[in-house]
Amino acid sequence: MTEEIIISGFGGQGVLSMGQILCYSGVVEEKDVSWMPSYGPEMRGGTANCIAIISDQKISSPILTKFDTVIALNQPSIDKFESAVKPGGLLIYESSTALNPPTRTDIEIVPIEAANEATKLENPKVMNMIILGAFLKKKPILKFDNVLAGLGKVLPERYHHLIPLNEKALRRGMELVEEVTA
Amino acid sequence: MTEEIIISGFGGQGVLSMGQILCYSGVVEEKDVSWMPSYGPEMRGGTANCIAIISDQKISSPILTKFDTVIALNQPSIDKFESAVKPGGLLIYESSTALNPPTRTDIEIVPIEAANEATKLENPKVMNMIILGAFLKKKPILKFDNVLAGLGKVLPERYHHLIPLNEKALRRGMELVEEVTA
Amino acid sequence: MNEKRMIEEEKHYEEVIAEESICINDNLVYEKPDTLLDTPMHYCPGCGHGVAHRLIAEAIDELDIQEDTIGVAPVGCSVFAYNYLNIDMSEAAHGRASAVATGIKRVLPEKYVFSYQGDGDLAAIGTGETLHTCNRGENILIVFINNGIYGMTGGQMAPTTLEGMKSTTTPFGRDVKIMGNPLKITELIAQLPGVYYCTRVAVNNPKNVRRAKKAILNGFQYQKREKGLSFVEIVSNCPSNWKMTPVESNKWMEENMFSFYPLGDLKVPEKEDE
Amino acid sequence: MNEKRMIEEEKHYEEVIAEESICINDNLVYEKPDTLLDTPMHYCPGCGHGVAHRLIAEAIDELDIQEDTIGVAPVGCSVFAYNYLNIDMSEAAHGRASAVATGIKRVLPEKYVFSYQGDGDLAAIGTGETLHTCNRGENILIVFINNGIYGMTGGQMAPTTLEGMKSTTTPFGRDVKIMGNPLKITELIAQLPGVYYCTRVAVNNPKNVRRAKKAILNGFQYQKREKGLSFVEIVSNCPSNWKMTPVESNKWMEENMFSFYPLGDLKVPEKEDE
Amino acid sequence: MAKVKGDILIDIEKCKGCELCVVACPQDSLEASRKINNKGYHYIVKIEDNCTGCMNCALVCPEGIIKVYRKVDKKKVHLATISNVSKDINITVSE
Amino acid sequence: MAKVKGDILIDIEKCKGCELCVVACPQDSLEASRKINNKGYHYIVKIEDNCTGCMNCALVCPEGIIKVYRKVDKKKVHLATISNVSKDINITVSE
Amino acid sequence: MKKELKLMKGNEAMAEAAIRAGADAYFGYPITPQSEVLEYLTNFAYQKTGMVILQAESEIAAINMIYGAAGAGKKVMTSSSSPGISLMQEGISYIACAELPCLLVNVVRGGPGLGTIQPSQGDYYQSVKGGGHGDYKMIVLAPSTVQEMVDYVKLGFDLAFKWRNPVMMLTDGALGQMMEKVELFEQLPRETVNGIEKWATIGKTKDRERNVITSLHIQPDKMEEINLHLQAKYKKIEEEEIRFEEFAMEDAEYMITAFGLVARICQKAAMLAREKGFKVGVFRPQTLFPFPYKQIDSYTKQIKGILDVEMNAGQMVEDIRLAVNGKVPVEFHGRMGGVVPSPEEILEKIEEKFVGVPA
Amino acid sequence: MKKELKLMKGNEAMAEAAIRAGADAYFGYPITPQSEVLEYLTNFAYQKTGMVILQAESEIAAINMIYGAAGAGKKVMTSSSSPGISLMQEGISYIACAELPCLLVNVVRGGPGLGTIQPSQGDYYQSVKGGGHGDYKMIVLAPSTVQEMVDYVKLGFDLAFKWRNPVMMLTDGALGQMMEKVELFEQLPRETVNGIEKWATIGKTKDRERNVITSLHIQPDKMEEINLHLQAKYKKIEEEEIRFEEFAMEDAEYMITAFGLVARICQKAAMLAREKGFKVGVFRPQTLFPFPYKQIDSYTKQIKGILDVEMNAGQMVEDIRLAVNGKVPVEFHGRMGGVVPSPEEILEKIEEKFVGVPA
Ligand SMILES: Cc1ncc(C[n+]2csc(CCOP(=O)(O)OP(=O)(O)O)c2C)c(N)n1
Ligand SMILES: Cc1ncc(C[n+]2csc(CCOP(=O)(O)OP(=O)(O)O)c2C)c(N)n1
Ligand code: SF4
Ligand code: SF4
Ligand code: SF4
Ligand code: SF4
Ligand code: SF4
Ligand code: SF4
Ligand SMILES: [Mg+2]
Ligand SMILES: [Mg+2]
Repeated sequence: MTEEIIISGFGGQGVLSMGQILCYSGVVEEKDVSWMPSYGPEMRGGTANCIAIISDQKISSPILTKFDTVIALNQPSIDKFESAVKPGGLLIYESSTALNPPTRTDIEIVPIEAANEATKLENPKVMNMIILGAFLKKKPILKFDNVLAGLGKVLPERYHHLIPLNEKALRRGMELVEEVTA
Repeated sequence: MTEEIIISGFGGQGVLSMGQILCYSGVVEEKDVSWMPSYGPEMRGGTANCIAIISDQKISSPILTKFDTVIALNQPSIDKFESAVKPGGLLIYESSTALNPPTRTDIEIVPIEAANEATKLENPKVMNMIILGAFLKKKPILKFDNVLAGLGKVLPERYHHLIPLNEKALRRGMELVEEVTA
Repeated sequence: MNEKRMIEEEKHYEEVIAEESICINDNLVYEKPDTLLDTPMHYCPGCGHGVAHRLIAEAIDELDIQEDTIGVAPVGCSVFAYNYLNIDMSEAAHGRASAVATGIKRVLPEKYVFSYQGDGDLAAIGTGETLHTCNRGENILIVFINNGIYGMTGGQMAPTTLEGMKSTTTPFGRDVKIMGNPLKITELIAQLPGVYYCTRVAVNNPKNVRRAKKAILNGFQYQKREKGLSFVEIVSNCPSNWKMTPVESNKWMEENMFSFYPLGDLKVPEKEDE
Repeated sequence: MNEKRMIEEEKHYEEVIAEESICINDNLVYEKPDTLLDTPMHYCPGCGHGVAHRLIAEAIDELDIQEDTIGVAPVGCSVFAYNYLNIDMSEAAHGRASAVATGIKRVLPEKYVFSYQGDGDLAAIGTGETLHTCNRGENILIVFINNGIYGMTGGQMAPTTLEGMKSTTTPFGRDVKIMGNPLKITELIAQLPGVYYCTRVAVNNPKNVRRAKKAILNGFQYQKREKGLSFVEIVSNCPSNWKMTPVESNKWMEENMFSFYPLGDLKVPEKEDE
Repeated sequence: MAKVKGDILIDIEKCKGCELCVVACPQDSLEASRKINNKGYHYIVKIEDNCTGCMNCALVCPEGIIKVYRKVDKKKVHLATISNVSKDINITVSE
Repeated sequence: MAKVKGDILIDIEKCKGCELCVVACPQDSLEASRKINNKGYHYIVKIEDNCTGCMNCALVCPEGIIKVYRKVDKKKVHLATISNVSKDINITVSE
Repeated sequence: MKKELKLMKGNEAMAEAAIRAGADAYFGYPITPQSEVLEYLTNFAYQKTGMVILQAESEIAAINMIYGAAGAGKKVMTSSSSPGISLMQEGISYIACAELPCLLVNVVRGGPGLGTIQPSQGDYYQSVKGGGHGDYKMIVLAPSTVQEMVDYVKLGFDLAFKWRNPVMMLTDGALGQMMEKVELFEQLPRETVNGIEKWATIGKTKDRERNVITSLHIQPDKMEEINLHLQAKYKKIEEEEIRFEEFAMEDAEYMITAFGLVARICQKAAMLAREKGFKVGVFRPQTLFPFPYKQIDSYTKQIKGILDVEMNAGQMVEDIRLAVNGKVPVEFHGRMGGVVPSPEEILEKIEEKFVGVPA
Repeated sequence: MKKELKLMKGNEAMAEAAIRAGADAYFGYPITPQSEVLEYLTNFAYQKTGMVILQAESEIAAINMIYGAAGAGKKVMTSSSSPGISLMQEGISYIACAELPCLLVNVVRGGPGLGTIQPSQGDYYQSVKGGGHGDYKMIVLAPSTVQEMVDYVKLGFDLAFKWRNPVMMLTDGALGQMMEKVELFEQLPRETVNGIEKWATIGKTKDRERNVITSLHIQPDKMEEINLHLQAKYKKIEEEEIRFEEFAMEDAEYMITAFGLVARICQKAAMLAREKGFKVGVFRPQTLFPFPYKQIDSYTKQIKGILDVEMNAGQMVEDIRLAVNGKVPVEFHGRMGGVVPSPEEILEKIEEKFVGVPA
């Protein structure tokens, strides 16, 4: 198994942590992992993305241009990375804010109203966790428990009281996939 | 004509100027010239030498290990450069202070009691000019007038009143050669 | 621009023009100076760099010296200053802005030259250049933005970081035993005979902004009169790396920075000199 | 050694022992310290560097810290200081001696560390390192030889060259309009909180030599008590590049240097501190 | 006495919502909008109509995006009243 | 009263003839020799026998080559006189 | 014993490795993309081992603090990125000449000038040929994984002391910023390396001559002696310390040469190429000095051509050419200014340069 | 008109040439063996042409003053020697990236470290391959006579402005200190070079956009563009600016390659060799970048071998090897640390390396 993913969105949406959680979980499962951020000069704001690779084999290039999965949290990310999904691959995107949804037909496209759902969970910050849940439902490459372990590693200790909320968000994401793809 | 000379002595004895005078004179005669000092770290004292080349042709290497003429103003210079005279070449040395005179037989050796003579001229500083005169007598490669012109270039203007004294020393050197080689 | 946004905006402009407006040119009492370009600045919200830039532009406009002014930008958050000021400008290597300014001024003595530098740039890596430029009394203006931190690189300790202040390289607060005391470089510079004018200002409230503006104006004017070096320190904030809101950061600055870096003139021309 | 010389010398020694001599060990009241090696020094006749070296060696001997002292030599005439002092020493790149000393002291905090630097080294190229080392209050001693010139490279202007003073790069005398005023770096350094002790001495006469010795002793003693940085400026001569005899050079120094660089303490520990 | 009336225009797309203007305004005329602009910032809006045109907000604004207008409502002289229109129209001129 | 008598030894081969010691000597005991040493310098010699061992010369010597000796000629007590030798010998001890 | 596996950023992993290698001191100045090294160390190092951490006032101060502390026989390290490393060139030349062991890290960014903060390999020449003045060599290690960044910290210190020579780890912004799984070695004690008392400035004991650290030898023949000694040492290093990695080279008909992170991208490209029927392998020098000239040359009988790929305008490619000395064609593909090549574009280059010759 | 012939020291001749070339400014810091440049200028320059002369507080200040003044479109120059040039590496990288014309002189001394003050060629790599970070090139001129030092000052300024590129004159302590006869060109006026208003910071007039001097391009693709532009420029320079000198090459069977002063010593050696019956010639690159690869390669059919001679451990020899690409054997003879080879020892090397093959 090798899963090559790019996660993209605004700075502050938590795209970097999403990739890190996947990679931490991968480490727990003794897989090879690689996390590569795109880093920019701005202190605040701007767009951000990261490439996460989880594999049973040794990973060669940590930098890729084609992905098994693209996760897009805003419109510019959809525009930029739709074409980067490998044929037959997966594109998950945040759909409550997207105005121009992706159009490819040779890939699986999963819209998730994560922003709206996050508001319902009364914490817009967990939007990313909802999407991550959706991804994990679509591609159960990692055990849910290990993902929670990964979450624990990425969240600084002082925020560990938020783990239950994040778990809830992850699970909500998983449900949503079933709803949309049902 | 190509004359390759090394002039060596204590710092302060004026070896560098001797070479420069020869080269200036060479320029006046439209010859090619090259003057290469050995420069060291010490501010005062220590030994110094320079290589002067005067030639009708274009000069290639300004750095040489064998010379047509060696001019040695002190014992260490005799010791160091006696062997650097080309076979058949010329070695002129200051003999009033030298304890171990040179011994080669395949070259011409000219001892000049320049220090003593300089004292007689009441200016120990012109010792170098006496030797230079001797050299020019032995190897009249440059016209005397041009040498005087060269002297005028090397001496800073404020010392130009000393030119007659220096001329006298040069001439005395020429005489001395006749005396020794007579 | 997406559709949703356009709709929102239209609403806003409608609001604005809903009632009889006095917003006509005749009534205009303040707008950004011409020399400040329209390009949106890359600074974080509330960062003092923006105000400082504007004041320089205002001074240039007021003295009508846009064609004759050359600026030097440092390496620091203000590295892109040349994107905002509509004058010829040179970026300089980290810490070397005053040397670059010296180079320019010496060959173009009739031009106005200023450098704009952060505290890391001017008081750490650039200490030597700063001190010697000031000591030579180069006839330039140095604008020094002291925000007590390395802004651009993400909040490391600067020479001016206060005792006990946290930064990414003093995670437990600046320990003066290890890192030394915060450096009052302006106090040192004021003592050099080559320095004609030396002052410390801030841009945290309208009154201070006006004073800061005056200081910069002074700097250019003394330069015109070939008086030597003018040095204007602007005590400033870095909300992002101080990890505060802009409003909090200004408050923190007033409470903590001003006591160590007191505002006011450090060296002013004697009367007959002016 | 040539024969003539040997004969002369013998004569001299004969002269010396001609009459009943008191030159026996019991009567010895002064000789060069042990830590000063016998190697003849490369300095020009009458150069102050030699005395300064000897005083450091005397201080080391008196405090019995030869095994625990590490010196840092600069690039300047004193680059070969390590040839004369019988202690572990490190040569440093031009201007960086205080950074090198910092590196040593931080990893060997229990050792005595000093740097020895000329005015070009310390106050021109090394300004940044000097100021920041002092500001950090590194627990070291800096000995600063101010001879107002670049000795080693043949007499170019130093930051400390006096107004109007000629050098090979100010052939018409230092013009402060072009080159700025001579820099009183010691006055600046004295103000840094990290600096515990700061004084200016000279070695031109026996009284001053004694004072200079005391200053160096102080520096090492404060270091022992972990007080922070001690800075000892020695105003010195450079007969060769000033183009004077040694005796003239000392006179010139007294008449010209001392008025601009007045001897005396710039910062001394408060009583309770000592 | 002349009445001073002020107003401001903020280039809201460039506003970064730092709220320094809000704090600087002696009239408490300003507040962050609940809406965000294109860059995602809660831009500033005037919430009171009591602006005096004192320029404080503009002076502290790091983005230099506030234009300030001020009008001194000078004493007006009544010229005429035109009646017989849907509503009376008063015509005045400033001194 | 005790009489102080001093002397110095100069390592003349290392002397550079700077004459700083000459100037420093309050007794004017020193002078440059007309002779030169191996390095070509006019080294220093003691020309008067009035040295007090004050160390001034040694303190200012850049080469650190002056050793200073000092002897306090303390009051001497007469022990005995041995006669009948070619010349009388007086034996004294210091206090 | 359980392996200690962690997911770490390259920069932080290097910092942690330095602590664990028992490093005595780090002196450095912040610069993107490597400031995390100093930041991590200020958080953890002193508490864990008493390691000295000092933020210097500049890179020049930092390298000279390194000179001082390395001269005192301690295990010391600095890190910076391209412009900062340029400022250190004088200091490095001094360190190399005085034969001081230390570990220098260059997390390269796009140049020249202030450039970008994105990854680059534009400083190969500077590190390998000598950015400072005079004839000297650093041992240059080029990791391609975060794991190697960790391992090379330890290796770097070992080599530095074995040869009394500065060691440069030449890495880049991407490796510094990316996270990978790393296996950390156990904490080593901070202890004095054997033999340093013979040369280090630690205080002259009565039983030995004083130690002097210097690079000044004013007599040319003495200075030549020093140089001959250095050259002889470098020759020995070339004999003993060459390290490299081969990927699918057994049956390769074409060889890609690359160092650092790029080599991994090339491995992916080689895999893609093999899917298309081109027998492509990758040769990756892990030590840039000493350079595996012979090892590369030994493939000239087997392969038809070489494509050298770098994130620069072509620097290591000269060493590849020197290695094969005209025996096989050497082509070059480079990206600059912080742009990272993709596996696909490398594949394209292979096809373009060696077209029509599938295996 | 009568030629103006003078006997001058290399360093002073350069200084005089700078004045005569109409240079606007010199910024520099003293260092042996080149301090005479600044000394000469402080004596004569301002009085003669109003040229600005400033002794900087350090080499780093000097190179950044150069950056500022060159950015203002003026003809500016600095000079230093090896350690000082190392300190300038960051600045040089900035200057190259911002495409600023200026003349830098390195009067090389023996390294590494503080080394000696005697002549050396140990900084070839640094000047030619890039001592600073990133991919950039200086035009590197290597004079072998005092006359060329004079001529290359003028040529250097011309090339600098023609290509908007820093030009480095790579010379050495011996050339700097020796005196030769020079023919000085006439005093040129100090005048503004055409076209600088398009890029220089001279004050933004109303009729144009502002000029910005920078080397920062935070977007990698933009930075790559800058790099591609630079590389294209360098390629053009390689096409147009190669300069070299041949000595007795017509019938040569063996070629000595050497640059700078050493080439003249090699000429003498070639003459000695010919006396012994070896047909030896000398090829001397006058531009080290651009390097005469093709010109050297063109001799591979004629000659049997090359002896490269340098005052270093072997630096240019790599470019010679790259030029001939294995076609003829390339041998090397080098002296280091300030030692200058003699004609006799070079002759010996020729015999030793190519023994038993007299013409
Ligand atoms: C030679 C060099 N060293 C370090 C850096 C990294 N660097 C960029 S800006 C900066 C400090 C910025 O701080 P400051 O000068 O205070 O400006 P601010 O961003 O706070 O306005 C540093 C260390 C660099 N670009 N070049
Ligand atoms: C980087 C560098 N720049 C310049 C020099 C040349 N240099 C050697 S010593 C010196 C100045 C010496 O003057 P100072 O520090 O005053 O010491 P002094 O010789 O007067 O005791 C200079 C400029 C150098 N060696 N290295
Ligand atoms: S990081 Fe700090 S200094 Fe830089 S722009 Fe942001 S707030 Fe301003
Ligand atoms: S040059 Fe000057 S400082 Fe140097 S040794 Fe001679 S007198 Fe002393
Ligand atoms: S101009 Fe004055 S009153 Fe009006 S909004 Fe601004 S600060 Fe408030
Ligand atoms: S000060 Fe300017 S940028 Fe900040 S909130 Fe007000 S208008 Fe917006
Ligand atoms: S010890 Fe005193 S009295 Fe004796 S020679 Fe020296 S200075 Fe003169
Ligand atoms: S002070 Fe010392 S070196 Fe100078 S003359 Fe006297 S004894 Fe000689
Ligand atoms: Mg700052
Ligand atoms: Mg000095």
